[in-house]
Amino acid sequence: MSYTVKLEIFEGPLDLLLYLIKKNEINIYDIPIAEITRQYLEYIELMRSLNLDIAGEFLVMASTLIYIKSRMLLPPSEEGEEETVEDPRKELVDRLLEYRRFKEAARWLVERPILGRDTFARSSLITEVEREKREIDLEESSAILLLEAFREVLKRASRERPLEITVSRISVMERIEEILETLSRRGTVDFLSLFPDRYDRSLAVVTFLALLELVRLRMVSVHQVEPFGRIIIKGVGCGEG
Amino acid sequence: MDVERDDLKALIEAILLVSAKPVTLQRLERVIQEGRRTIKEALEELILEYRAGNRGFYIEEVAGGYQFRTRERFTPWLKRLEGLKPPSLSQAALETLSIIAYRQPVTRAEIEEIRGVDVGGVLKGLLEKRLIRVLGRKDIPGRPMVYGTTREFLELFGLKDLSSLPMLKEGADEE
Amino acid sequence: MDVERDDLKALIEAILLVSAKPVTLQRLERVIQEGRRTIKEALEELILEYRAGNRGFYIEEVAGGYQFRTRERFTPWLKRLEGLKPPSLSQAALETLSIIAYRQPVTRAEIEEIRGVDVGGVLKGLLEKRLIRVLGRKDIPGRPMVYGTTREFLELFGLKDLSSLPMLKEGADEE
Repeated sequence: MSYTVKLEIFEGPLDLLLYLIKKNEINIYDIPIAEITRQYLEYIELMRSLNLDIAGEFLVMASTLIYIKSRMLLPPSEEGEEETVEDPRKELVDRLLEYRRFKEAARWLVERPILGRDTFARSSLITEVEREKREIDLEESSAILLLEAFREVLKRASRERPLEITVSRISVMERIEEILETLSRRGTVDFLSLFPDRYDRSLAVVTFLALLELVRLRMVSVHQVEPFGRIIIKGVGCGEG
Repeated sequence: MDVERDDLKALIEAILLVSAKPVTLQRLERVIQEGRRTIKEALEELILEYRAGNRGFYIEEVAGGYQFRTRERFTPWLKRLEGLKPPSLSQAALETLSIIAYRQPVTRAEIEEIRGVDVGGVLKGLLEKRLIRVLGRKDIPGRPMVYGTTREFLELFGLKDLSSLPMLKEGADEE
Repeated sequence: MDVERDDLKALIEAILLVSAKPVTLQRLERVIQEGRRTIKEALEELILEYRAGNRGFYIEEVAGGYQFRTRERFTPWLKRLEGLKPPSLSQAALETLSIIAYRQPVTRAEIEEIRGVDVGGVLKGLLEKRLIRVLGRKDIPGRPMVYGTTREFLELFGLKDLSSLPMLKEGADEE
């Protein structure tokens, strides 16, 4: 029978053999080795004529096939019973079966719902979001952090202007109300923006005391986006919650 | 009581959302600090709720943990999203991967015996993709490295664990 | 009709899940390929549903787009989750960490004296990983900050408390 090769890329000699077996509807346990060898060599010839690279493994298999073919042509050995004589094809058949099992396993794998092809999870880009959302744990240290920041404010104030005794024009309670009012309007407020007049030391003190009180009453929460970064005051119950 | 359970479910949802990787039960325990039974029960309720509702995603038990995964019927649309990198797996890579999955720990020579071809390049690619890893060395002459699959392998193929791989067909059956 | 609307909502959910960044309405349009009005309506229904239910996360309109955000009341647990992330610590970080663990409260200058190199970047990294924190300031000129280890540090290294740190060998450090 004339045989035309449909040129496919084979994963190796075993893959090619399995293809030939399937194509010819051959029983894998009873391979007509002469015919398969002929087709196999034809394929190699074709590859060669097309100047395709032929991996060494294909040539090794070719010689194996020829060897088996020659063994099959030999008359059964005279000594011993025929049953104990092993079929020269057995080793090859075992390899083909083994390889076929894994090809099937591979096919099973590729039919799975593959992540990134058939189904998606949160992408790896998520770390960026996590970073945005990351907030320093301020449960215990919020007062300290506030204090640090506050000290900065005061230091700047005293550095830039001689100390000045001013009478507080606004009480802590009033300042609390002001802050809450700002928060109810805007949800969050930048810590430093609560100290608009950097020279007004007494207002700064009042503001700071007001904030401490609000933290203590859990009416605001304090957030810092990154260490030493901006401090954000958030109204509890403002926005989502 | 019921509210607590609802809250627990919501908390698990939140944890699954922020986790890029599948979350194990142990991890949920450590984060939530409730008993395993309580968490497991809430989790299972949640899984059922997601499965029953007409939702865009569901909870998949995968790689020893739990993970939100989008429903397959939305894939055609989701593929239009920019920045998705579909996995690229060649036939050679798949075959090698399946041999490693079933035969681990396995040496390169053992894989090559089965596939009948050199697998050096394929192994390198799979290592780079973190689908396999070196488990150690085999105590035979030359002390060759032995390979095994990774958590990422399970994740990629949506496998709960290695025992979810189907049995290899033994011998005798052609189609 | 109603089914379609439901499906549209589920699709939007899936898109939001996969996208880490806020998804703009334009992007939804491009991916879904439905009219803006239809999408906007479905989206708004979805937002309300998430808001009404006792869910672990909700849809936030943010940065010109829409994004899943975990509910704030779960933040204390979710923070623990981050602390449980598989550690990536450089040798420099590890050394610095050990100095802080044994010598806390300790200033940056003291650490640098021991390690003999600048540790500014390392400290920043450790603070970001929340493995150390600022304990306060030392009452010496310049009032430098002093650092100590955190709860996350104990968790990461599986320590019950600081007294479970292995004893430092006195003297004979070199062998």
